[in-house]
Amino acid sequence: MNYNISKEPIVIQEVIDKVVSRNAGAVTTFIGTVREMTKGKKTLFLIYEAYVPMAIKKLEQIGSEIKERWPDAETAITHRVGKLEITDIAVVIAVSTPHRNDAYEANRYAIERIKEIVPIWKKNTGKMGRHG
Amino acid sequence: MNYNISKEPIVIQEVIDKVVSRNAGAVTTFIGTVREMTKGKKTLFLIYEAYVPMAIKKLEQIGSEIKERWPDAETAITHRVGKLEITDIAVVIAVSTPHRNDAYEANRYAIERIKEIVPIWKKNTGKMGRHG
Amino acid sequence: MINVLLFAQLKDELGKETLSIEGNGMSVAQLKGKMKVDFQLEGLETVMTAVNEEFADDDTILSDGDTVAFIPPVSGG
Amino acid sequence: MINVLLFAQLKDELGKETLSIEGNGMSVAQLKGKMKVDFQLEGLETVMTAVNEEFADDDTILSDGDTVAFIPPVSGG
Repeated sequence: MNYNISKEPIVIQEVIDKVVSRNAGAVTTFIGTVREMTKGKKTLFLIYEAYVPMAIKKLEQIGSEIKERWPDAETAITHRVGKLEITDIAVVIAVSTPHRNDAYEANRYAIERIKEIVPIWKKNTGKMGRHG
Repeated sequence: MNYNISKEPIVIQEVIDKVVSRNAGAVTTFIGTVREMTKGKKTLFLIYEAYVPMAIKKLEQIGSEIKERWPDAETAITHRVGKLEITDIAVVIAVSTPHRNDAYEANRYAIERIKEIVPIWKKNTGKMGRHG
Repeated sequence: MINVLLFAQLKDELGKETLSIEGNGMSVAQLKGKMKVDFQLEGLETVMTAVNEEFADDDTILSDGDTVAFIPPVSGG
Repeated sequence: MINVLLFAQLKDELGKETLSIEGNGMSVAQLKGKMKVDFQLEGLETVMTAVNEEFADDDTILSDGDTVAFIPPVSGG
């Protein structure tokens, strides 16, 4: 259950708990939140939609890819779907490794791959220009 | 109060809460934990000691250095002192930025600088070889 | 019958998220062509396709019971 | 008097963490030399020094009331 799509708010600590181990000296997390301003336009809220069973498979695939490149890494990813307000958490990626460089590298690899292969879509229904 | 030396266990969420903002789309955290095995030797526990007032100043300095390089970044760092068991958290670094690359880079900068200039020492009193 | 799933802008464009289409033996490319004609769906040629939850190319041959999902550019994270 | 703080292995070596030393007008280097003679502290030349909580070099001149901390290689994180 390290790879999840959730309709409920994500609890960061729960994702981290999945990767902490006696041999991990480093845990990195990436937390993607809903930002208010993008290129001068204001977001009111976002709706995330996923092809859930395939999205979970693709998150698992990313975990396998990380394991191939960083055999000591443990990974957990939860992505939220549904309506998200400003500062709400869309995704949490936690990676633990014995040494810190790998934890940063593997974490960054995960978010880049999510943006390439995981069938999740962001719909910005509340974007307005500066003057509404 | 974004830069702290703590005798109590660190609550990750509390460190993250200090950097979340409406303009942050990305938060990275680095969590340094006590690892059991290092170079084939077993750690039983560690004692961290700090020159507390200077350590806080140096953490603040790291925050200023990050602000110079990544003006949109918000940083919070808590380092624990005292006796830590395996998997206990020694340090949490949280960095928020509008875009993710900066959040990874600035976070990594912070841990490298901690290991250079912050007067904190780790005493490994419980290290043994494989056969005790 | 082929089960077809639509997401994001394709779902909005068509106004539904699932379809059943006669397509046994068709390639993915042929299915896309048929859907373009039948439903005037724009931009279907450029989206990725998944067959039974794995990415598939346009030459993949479909069988009754397959689930085909059209995957517009993803934007998670 | 100069307040001297010792940490980590230096503290263990000397068996105490604070000292008061006559050192008004001395440089940091001179204080290190004096402590080496008085307490047989090893390796003091190679550690960093902080005066009043800021890193300082060996030429820094000390005044009564200054706090000098000897900082062995740090190992936090």
